[in-house]
Amino acid sequence: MTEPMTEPVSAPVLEVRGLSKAFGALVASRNISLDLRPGEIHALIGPNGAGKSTLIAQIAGELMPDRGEVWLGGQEVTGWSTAARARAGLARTFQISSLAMEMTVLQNAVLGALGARGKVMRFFAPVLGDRALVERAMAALEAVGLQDLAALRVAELSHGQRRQLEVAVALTLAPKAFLMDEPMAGLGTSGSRRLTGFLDGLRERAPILLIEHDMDAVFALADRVSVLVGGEIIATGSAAEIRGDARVQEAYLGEEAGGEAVP
Amino acid sequence: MGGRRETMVNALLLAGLLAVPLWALWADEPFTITLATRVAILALAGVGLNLALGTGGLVSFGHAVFFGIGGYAMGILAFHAQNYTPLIEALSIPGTKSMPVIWAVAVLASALVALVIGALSLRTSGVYFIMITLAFGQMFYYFTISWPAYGGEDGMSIYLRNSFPGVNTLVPFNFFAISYALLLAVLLLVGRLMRAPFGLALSAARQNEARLRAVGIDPYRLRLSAFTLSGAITGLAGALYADLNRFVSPSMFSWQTSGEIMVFVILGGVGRLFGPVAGAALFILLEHFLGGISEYWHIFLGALLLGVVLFARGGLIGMLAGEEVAHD
Amino acid sequence: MSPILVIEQVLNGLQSGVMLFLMAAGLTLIFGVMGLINLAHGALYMIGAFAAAAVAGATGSFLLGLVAALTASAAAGALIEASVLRRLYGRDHLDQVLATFALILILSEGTRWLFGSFPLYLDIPDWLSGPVRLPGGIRYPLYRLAIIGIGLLVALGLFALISRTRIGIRIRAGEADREMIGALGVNISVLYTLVFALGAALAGLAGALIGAIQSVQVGMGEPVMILAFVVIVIGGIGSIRGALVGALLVGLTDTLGRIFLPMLFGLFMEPTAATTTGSALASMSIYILMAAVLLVKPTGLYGSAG
Amino acid sequence: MKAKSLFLATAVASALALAAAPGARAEGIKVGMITTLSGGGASLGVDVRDGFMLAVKMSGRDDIEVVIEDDQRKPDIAVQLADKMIQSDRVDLLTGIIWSNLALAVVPAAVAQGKFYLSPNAGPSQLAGAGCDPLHFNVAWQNDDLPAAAGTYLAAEGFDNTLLLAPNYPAGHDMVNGFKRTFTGGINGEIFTKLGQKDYAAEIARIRASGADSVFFFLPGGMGISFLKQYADSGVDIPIFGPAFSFDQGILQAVGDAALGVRNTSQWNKDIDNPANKAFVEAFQAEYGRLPSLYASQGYDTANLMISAMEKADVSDTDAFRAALEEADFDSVRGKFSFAPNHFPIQDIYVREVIKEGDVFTNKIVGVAATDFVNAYVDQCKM
Repeated sequence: MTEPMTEPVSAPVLEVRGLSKAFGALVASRNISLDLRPGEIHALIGPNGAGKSTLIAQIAGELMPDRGEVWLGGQEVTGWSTAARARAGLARTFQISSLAMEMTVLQNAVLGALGARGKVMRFFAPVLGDRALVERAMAALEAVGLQDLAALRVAELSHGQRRQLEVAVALTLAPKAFLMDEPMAGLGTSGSRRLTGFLDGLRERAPILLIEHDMDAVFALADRVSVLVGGEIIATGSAAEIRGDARVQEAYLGEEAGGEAVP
Repeated sequence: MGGRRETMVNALLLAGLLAVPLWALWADEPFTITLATRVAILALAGVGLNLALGTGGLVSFGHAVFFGIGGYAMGILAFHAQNYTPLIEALSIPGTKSMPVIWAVAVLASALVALVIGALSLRTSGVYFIMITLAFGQMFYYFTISWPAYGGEDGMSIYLRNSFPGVNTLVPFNFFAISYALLLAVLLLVGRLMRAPFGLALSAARQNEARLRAVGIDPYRLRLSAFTLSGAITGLAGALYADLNRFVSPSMFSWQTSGEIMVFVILGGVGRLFGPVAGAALFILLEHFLGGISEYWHIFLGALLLGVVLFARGGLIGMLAGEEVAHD
Repeated sequence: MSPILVIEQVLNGLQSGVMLFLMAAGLTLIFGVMGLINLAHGALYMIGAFAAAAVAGATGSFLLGLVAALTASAAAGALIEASVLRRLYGRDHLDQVLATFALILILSEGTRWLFGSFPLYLDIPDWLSGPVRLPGGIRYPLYRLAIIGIGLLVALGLFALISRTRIGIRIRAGEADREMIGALGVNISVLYTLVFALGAALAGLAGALIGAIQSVQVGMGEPVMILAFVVIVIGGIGSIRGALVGALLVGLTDTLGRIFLPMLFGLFMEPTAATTTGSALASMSIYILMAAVLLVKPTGLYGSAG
Repeated sequence: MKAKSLFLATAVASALALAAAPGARAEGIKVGMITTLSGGGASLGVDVRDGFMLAVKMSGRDDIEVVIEDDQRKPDIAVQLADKMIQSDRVDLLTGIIWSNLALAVVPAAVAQGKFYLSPNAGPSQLAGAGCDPLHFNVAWQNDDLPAAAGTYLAAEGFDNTLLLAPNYPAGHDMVNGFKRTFTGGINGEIFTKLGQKDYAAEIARIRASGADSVFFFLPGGMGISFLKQYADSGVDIPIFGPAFSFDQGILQAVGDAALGVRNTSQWNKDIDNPANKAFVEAFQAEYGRLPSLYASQGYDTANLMISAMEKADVSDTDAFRAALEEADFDSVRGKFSFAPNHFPIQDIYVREVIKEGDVFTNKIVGVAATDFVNAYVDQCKM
């Protein structure tokens, strides 16, 4: 791994260059470029079917692009597996909570800490006897306010608590960048507001690429917003710039108002 | 952790498995000791499969391969020792009748084969994984049937049970004690393993593969290691089983054997450390008693199995302990 | 080795492939639509053969025997679907493997209890017996030609059923999306029972047709069932086209391997060792084929996902 | 159904005896029968059992107790049953095993523990040669006997270009070797098939193209049924021969017309003309409602051999009982019967032809293939 210090201070932590992906005749990503700089929240919005999921899958490493590159912390990671990208510092949360349901809250967090430490092939010492791991996991749980529920099984958590746990597991990785896929999905108003507050502080630890439908959250949090329509980024700018962009209003908000999805 | 009641059920199981042959020793019922030995050995095979199947979620329909390789490791080594022919002519390596050496060879050989089969099979998943492991089993089965050097379908008889330093293994109870001790040791080992980082990650790989990848852990290596270990344990059981019968044959490789090892795991409770012990004990009891009642006893066995799958998903241990599986 | 022998062996491979297709088609349909692994498919094959033997024996009519085979296996299929397997659709494969393994035990021993341990008699009807002369001077059993014909007809019928008819559309919808089919207002449980009975009837037909040239006895279904699984795994589970291609591949590999591998080894080994080694390798050949296919294409030739 | 009642009575008797006092019996004999009663090969075990129990019943003795268990044709199960019968039931004598591989698993250990073993069927070469044992007796044949007799017969008939067909497993190789040992004509080729194979189209095509003047095949059980049906339908008219295993009473009905006229070698047939055989065939049909098979005759002879020895010695006197067995002083349904030094039979082997009697397919003797045939391994046995 390269030392982050060798990179120029303003260099982006995560960068996508000219990414393209097609499924047969359907072009899901068309020459997409975007970056994530230290300390920022960069929101990615777009109507349904715009190609957000395909883009996330390519950034996370679940899907290989036809063309283009993905860079993380000054390293090209385009051909890397999901796990390798995670080890290189990309922490993602899932749109639909993706946790080990039969394990406890603590065990899920410890799993993250274990992944971050990278030494999984340990066959004898009990994992919950490893103080360094457990402390790291507990710290992450405390950060999201789940420390009192550590002994509960995930299956017993509420939906909102599971979303919090998703974030906590990402935290245990001490990542260079967060990739968050609709963290607000399914949360009530008060839940969203609490998580918004939390994410606001989180950008200090690592920048966040935030894919989100909740426009209130996006405009409250994002330093920059990119708009994806029909597999293309049609605009990038501050919240205010995006709000005022005519193309965005036509393509995106038009659809929101009940129009046809952009092909 | 596992729940207090489950711990108690487990302890009772172990105590029972020890008490029955002790009683048989007192009552001079040597065959009961043989039955108990069989339970211990088959349970061991099941513990092996359970590591892959229960903890790792790898539904292997080919564990007979490892059972058979363990058996043949014993058969081949002892065959050369009893006939005073060298095992490998060129190096004049002799066979052996020593159990510890045989065990080591059985474990290594089956681990090696499991590593190769696992490395290939784990490229697939789901039904394909079930079927490709079955295919490997069939390959070994037909190979041993038509391979003349070690008896082909006739198999090999070993006239005297192999030896263990300081123990007369011909005494049924002594051989039971050896098998029981090995079962205990492996249970302890697997129990540790399930609580260790490896076990946590393996269990997570079964429950949610995407989650595991997202925290930077590649499931393939985990699963391959689990499959290899699982094969090695089942291989050890195979060597013991061959010694119990003083006989090996290709039927150890048959798909029915794979199915039966699976049945032990399911009857007892998938993913529960002691599930295979309970399952093997129940299976042997059924075979022994139902077999005496009717020559069509397979019908009853089938009905019982069906009942367990449909209505008692935690298996025997699940019914007795009454809790969900605790994965820790 | 004469070209006639080669052609004859290719015909034999085709015939065995076509039979395997009848088995595999049912298996793959059932897996594709209901997501169920049915190890007891071989038992349905056995039921078909026993029903045919019993009825043909009592009436003297092979055709009535075939009708009985179709009816009995479809009925048995519908019965076990409605009573047992229906509960297993949402379950993982492990439960399905175990439950259907249990069904094999019950059905096999039940059949033995009903019919006894001795093999039953079922023979080729007179009007299909004996060899015919094909162009090129090949003498080939008429019955085996008939089997090839019936198998290809069934394949055509299945393709037509799936691509042209309403029920086929429903079956395809079931493969694609269980919820959608519910939304279409189709009674899913009736559809599932029908699909299962159809698969069972195909297995029963295969059992009856094969029973006439092989032995009708308990346990006859299991080797065939394993072969059928090899076929659908090679072809890609859920794909009828894959089942057809896989069946022909397996049939040809097995048949040609049996004959030509020993000959091949005979080129550089002494005869007895060559036949022994060649036969040993031939008996493993289809499993090697299957492993090879899966290593290159982990979801089979026409499969989408595991 | 009659078979069941007889079987049940014995089973109950043995269960009662077991409950009373294991091992506390003064005289008589306790027999452990391990045979195949479930699954694919069950018909053979059923016949051996029925033949054996018929002889026990006809003897009128009440001091013979038989414990019967099903080995499911699995060697490991057979070994465990033998352990159980020796350790728990404390039998004096074991019998019943059908298959060579199971016999090889059970017999060495049983005789090592001082138990008699009387084989009603399997006779692998290992147990006839170097592995022979004073306590092991075979009442059927050595595996090679019938094919070797067929070799003699085919050579005498003037065949000189014979194709050999057998499954690729030890018994298959034994059969082919046995045939080749006595056959003086030319061999066209050897075909080994997968054990349990049911489709022989490819092999039949090869036979058709081979130019052979005769085919000798060994395909027991369902394999033989399948082969014969397919061969008859193929229109290939090269004559085929085999040992009796594919032409047994139990499977001939399933083969039907396809077997008519085929000649096979056997040491027994129901039309051998002697009083013992007549009584056996009649009693068997009366008791079970079907014609007896080769296997039933072997089970029947096994029991009668044992009973003849019981009349001379107590089984607890091992040497005396063994000597009594060696005399083979019983009326075999085969006529002449004596033991070679390795405790395998010396007997005549006949050529039979499949015929139809009314609705029933059966065999009739058409000649003698070998007189006073002695197995080939007798010199390798040192005891």
